Amino acid sequence: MQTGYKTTFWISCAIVLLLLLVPTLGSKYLIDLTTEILIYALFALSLNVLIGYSGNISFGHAAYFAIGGYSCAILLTTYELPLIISMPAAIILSGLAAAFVGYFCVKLTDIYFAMLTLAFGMLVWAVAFKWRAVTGGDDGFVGVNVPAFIDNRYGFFYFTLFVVTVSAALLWLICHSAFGRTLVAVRENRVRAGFVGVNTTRLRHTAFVVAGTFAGIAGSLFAMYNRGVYVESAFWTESGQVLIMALLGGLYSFFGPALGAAVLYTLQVGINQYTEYWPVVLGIILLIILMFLPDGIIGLAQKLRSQFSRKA
Amino acid sequence: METVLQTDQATKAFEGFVAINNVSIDLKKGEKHAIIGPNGAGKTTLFNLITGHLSLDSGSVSFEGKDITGTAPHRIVKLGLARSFQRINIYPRMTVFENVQVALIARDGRSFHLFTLGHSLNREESAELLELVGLSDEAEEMAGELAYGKQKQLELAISLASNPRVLLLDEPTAGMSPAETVEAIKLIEEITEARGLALLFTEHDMGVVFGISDRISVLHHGELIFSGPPDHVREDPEVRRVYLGQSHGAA
Amino acid sequence: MKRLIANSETKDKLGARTKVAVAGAAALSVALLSGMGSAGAADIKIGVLYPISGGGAIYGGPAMRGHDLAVEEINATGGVLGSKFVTVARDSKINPAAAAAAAKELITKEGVNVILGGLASSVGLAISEVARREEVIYIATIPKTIKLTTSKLHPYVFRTASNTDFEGDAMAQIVKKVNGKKLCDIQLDYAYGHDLGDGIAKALPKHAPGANIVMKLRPKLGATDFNAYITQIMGAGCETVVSGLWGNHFVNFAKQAAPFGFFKDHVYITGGEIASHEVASKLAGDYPDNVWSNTYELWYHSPTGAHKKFQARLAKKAGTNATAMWPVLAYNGVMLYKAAVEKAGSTDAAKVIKAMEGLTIDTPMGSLTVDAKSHQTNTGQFWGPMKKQSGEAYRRMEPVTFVPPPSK
Amino acid sequence: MLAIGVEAMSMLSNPTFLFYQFMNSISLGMNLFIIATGLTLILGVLRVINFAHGAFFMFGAYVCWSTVTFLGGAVGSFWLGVVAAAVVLGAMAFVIERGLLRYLYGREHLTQLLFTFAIVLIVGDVAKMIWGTDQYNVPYPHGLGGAVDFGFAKYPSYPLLLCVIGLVVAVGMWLALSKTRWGRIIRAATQDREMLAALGMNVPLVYTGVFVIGSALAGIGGALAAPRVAVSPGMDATIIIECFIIVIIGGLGSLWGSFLGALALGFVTMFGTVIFPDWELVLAYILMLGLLLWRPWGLFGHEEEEPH
Repeated sequence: MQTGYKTTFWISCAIVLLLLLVPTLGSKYLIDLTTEILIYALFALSLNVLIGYSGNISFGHAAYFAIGGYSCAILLTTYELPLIISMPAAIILSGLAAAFVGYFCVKLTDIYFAMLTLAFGMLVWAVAFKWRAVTGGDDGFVGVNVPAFIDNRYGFFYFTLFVVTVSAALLWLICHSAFGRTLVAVRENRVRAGFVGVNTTRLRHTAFVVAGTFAGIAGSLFAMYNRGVYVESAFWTESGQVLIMALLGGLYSFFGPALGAAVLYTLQVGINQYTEYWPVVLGIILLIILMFLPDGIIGLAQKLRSQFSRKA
Repeated sequence: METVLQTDQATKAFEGFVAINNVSIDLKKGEKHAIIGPNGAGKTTLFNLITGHLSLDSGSVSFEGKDITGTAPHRIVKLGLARSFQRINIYPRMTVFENVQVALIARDGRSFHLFTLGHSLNREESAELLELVGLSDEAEEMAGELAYGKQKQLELAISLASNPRVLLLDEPTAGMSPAETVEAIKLIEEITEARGLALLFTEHDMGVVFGISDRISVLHHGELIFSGPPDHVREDPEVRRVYLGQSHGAA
Repeated sequence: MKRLIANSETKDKLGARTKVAVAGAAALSVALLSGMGSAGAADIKIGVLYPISGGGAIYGGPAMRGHDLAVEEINATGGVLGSKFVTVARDSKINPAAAAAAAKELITKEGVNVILGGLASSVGLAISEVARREEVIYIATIPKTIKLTTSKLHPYVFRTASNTDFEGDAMAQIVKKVNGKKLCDIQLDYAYGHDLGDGIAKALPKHAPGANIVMKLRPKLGATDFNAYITQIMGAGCETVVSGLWGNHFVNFAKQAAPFGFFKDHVYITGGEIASHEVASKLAGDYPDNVWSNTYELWYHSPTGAHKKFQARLAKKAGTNATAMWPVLAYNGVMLYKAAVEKAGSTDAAKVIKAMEGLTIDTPMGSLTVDAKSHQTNTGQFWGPMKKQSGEAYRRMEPVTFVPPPSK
Repeated sequence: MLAIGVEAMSMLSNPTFLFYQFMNSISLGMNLFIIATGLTLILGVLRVINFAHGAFFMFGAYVCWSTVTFLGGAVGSFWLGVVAAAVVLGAMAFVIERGLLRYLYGREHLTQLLFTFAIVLIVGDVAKMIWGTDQYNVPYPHGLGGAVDFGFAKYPSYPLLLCVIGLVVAVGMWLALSKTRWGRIIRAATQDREMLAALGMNVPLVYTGVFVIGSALAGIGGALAAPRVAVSPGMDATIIIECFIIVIIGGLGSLWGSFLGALALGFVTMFGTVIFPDWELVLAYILMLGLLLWRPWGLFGHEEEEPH
């Protein structure tokens, strides 16, 4: 193993250990906040496979989050299936949906790709909105049955931590695999990658499916956490939100988006408590990042570190 | 000699403008074949047609006797035909080492291995290729930060990674200083000799063209007006008229 | 944990518009985590959720005013059981997901004793679900979906608002009054609209057996262009329209329908408090003819002396005599909780629930009794036609008729 | 609901109803076109997906209301309001483009996209700071609150006027784009941006101009919509998506493409509401997707050259 990988491994272990201790701090709110951040972190990490690693701007990523959420909620509640079936089925469904949509989207690039993903995302939103009998329409699907072992704050926290850790580890492996490395090459220069023998369309399609599947995992967790799914989860602004998270943390690093999710989510909840003008604060923060921190928080940290070491 | 690459009456038009018209050329095993012509003659288009980057309107392309018309670029590469580009075409935000490594991963068909760590794959061979093109010292640098000439060398290494039998080089010395050009040509000659590669290339530097080619073809307005040994090309009246007449003191 | 930023409660007050401060992210998150348990031990924390941004802010703003008025009055007279009421407000938007998240945060972080508010019915259902899980009392002051007190009823939810069955019943009575026969039903495509549609359909056989709904239309919540619906109603040949398009939806519908001569040919009976002064004054001269609607309160009509006093205090706070309808709803919610806590002698949820069941309080609108089983109060509304007033820019209800909830 | 669908179907054989629906479709389409044409112009030239276009639309409506109110609703005050909306939004766009957006052109699409997303958040709240959360009513302009009698049916005059304005904007834009030097430059820019610089054009000026004109059109669209809808926060919630649908259908930067796209969306929305009341919302997206699968670059769009 490379030394860099070793460091990552030990730091990750330390973070997971620290997270394991969160419930002992005695604050219900902190447990909830951490659970939410973990879910959004996974959502942002999944998007980064598409954006950071393969350079495709998806503006419809919330669709797979929502499909995972709705499927899991409906299978658990309407069909009363056990979690061990519902959740994997929901994840597979999100993956299949991504496979279907991705098939069309990866034929296009850049702005056209972004717009097509947006269109498909909004189609999912419109279906969820109108299919009232199944999804609850505009009122949302409220009252999800969850098994007893996660039907309490602590159980759900550990369950989420487990699922997110395993998922993040898998995503890390995928991003650092032969596939992940090739994906970066495709991001950097799609044409050149084609001329070294990479089927770039199929590669991007695979990335699309991976991203959609893991978004589905995050979505099903979110549905169970909230005991409900709402159409807003599929709306384009939700896709925009997770994009901002990824960008805030830093697209070109694996853990950047997770950090971005934590920071943005905390900020949003925080600002919301202090001012009704939270959108403008969020907007200004976003502007600052865009104008001055193109590589996000991680990028800034790296820059500072390299400057520091140069001086030293 | 055995023909490895051949176009047969290749034609391509863009919105009415005929860029390549009925061009039939071939490349023999081990041959160094230069394609020259004024700007806009269709050289790059021809390369794009051969490598599957653009689709033909009519005509065909065959490689080692196999019809590869309409085959996707990534498949053509796997058959043993690699190319470089006129404008720098590397992966700027990857290290020099990774640039080559990715090409080797693709060659070995491992691009879709989702759960194999990429880091440890093809390390030795990557190092060898970098050694070959003289970039060993820069292996861990970001490719985008290399000097121009070195980026060209890197591109050559990437092209070679797929173990091609035929190499298409589009303006390999474009933008280089005379000194760099000499270096680059020496490198290309050494490698093609050592690996027994057939070389099809375009080049604006007539010194290079006449220095290394076994054969020269001249494109003009998308049409092939001459194909033959270097010493004949200067005597061809058509070529003199459209091309060499405007050129200055070749060779 | 140390607190780095001043007591969050003082800043949370909506009335005082917090300046937009781009606080450092770190400071904010520390403050966020340290806000826990920052209220005085003796205070009773009231979590409030109204929309204060986006399309719902038109209603959320006035509602907050009524809420603040109630809390001020209670605290001015020494609070409850020796404790002061402290308000912790959040933005519910017209977004059930956001409201649910905010409700959860109010409970787990702020540790509120009760949650009041909600506007859209979908939001009410979402808050109610959180209240059920977290075992905190929720008093729905505005959402009217019947499900809140029927199929989705649980021990922790109460409602001081009217509901879609009451509203539907009152509308059926008006259908009878105007002798409506051929009805078109246009409702918004979410909980409130669907339930009001059902409420009307249920009540018609009772009050107006000769009336028939020939067409049902369901535009989406937030729709702005109603032309396709207007022409369909015209094409269907209804002479009476029953509806629950509220707020902007009604404004847009009315403005687009009027040039067709729509309101000359149709009697328009609608729930959604279109008779409230805020809608009447905003539409002013563009308010159409032949509209029958409802409101909880009218500043120009005082059924009780208590209302006169309440309205005067509200007018002072709002800076205008012509006050909005929403404040009284929020006000009554606070007052109900206060009475229940006093009766229970504790803020313990189980005890307060017990106290609230069957409790009767006096409000500016008369006495209000909580049904012990359904947790619904017997909230009635004013119903009547909206008439032009000489010398006034806006319409008023004339005559004003109080319609009590239907007897069982 | 099935029986009700049948009811609607039988209405479609009623010529008056059909006429209404036809006019509804066109007037909705034209109102959307006026807004979307600004978006497509920006997208075509700057290659920036301007999410803030919807917020600009809302801002335009507010400016119109303020103007009308300031002038006490005098005759002609509405039209001054439309002009004011164009001017204010143009000025805002100028500041945003010169002050901020300009520095992001060299960066990835994602950056620009998120930039406009940030502008959405800021502009929305600035509107709230200025106008609060009240809803406002802009009366129909004088003489346009009634209906035009076609003999067999009456149709409201204001939406009819919107149809005419839409057509005027379309033809005016077309003339400006094809007959003037500036127009030709902009048109060239939608097809090949590198050519602009090669021709020695002042590219930054072209970009600023296009952003200002496009945003002014959003403001005009908002002002023109104001008499038909309540001017209030949230009125911009869905307009941006409708504009995207139109632009995608028509092809980036194509004037007539967005004209046709707007009409198509108008018809699908109006007739979809009647024929498939349960799925009307889905139809618009299906229309767009169907078209994208058939022609990924829209009706009048141009295939992008490989980016190398």
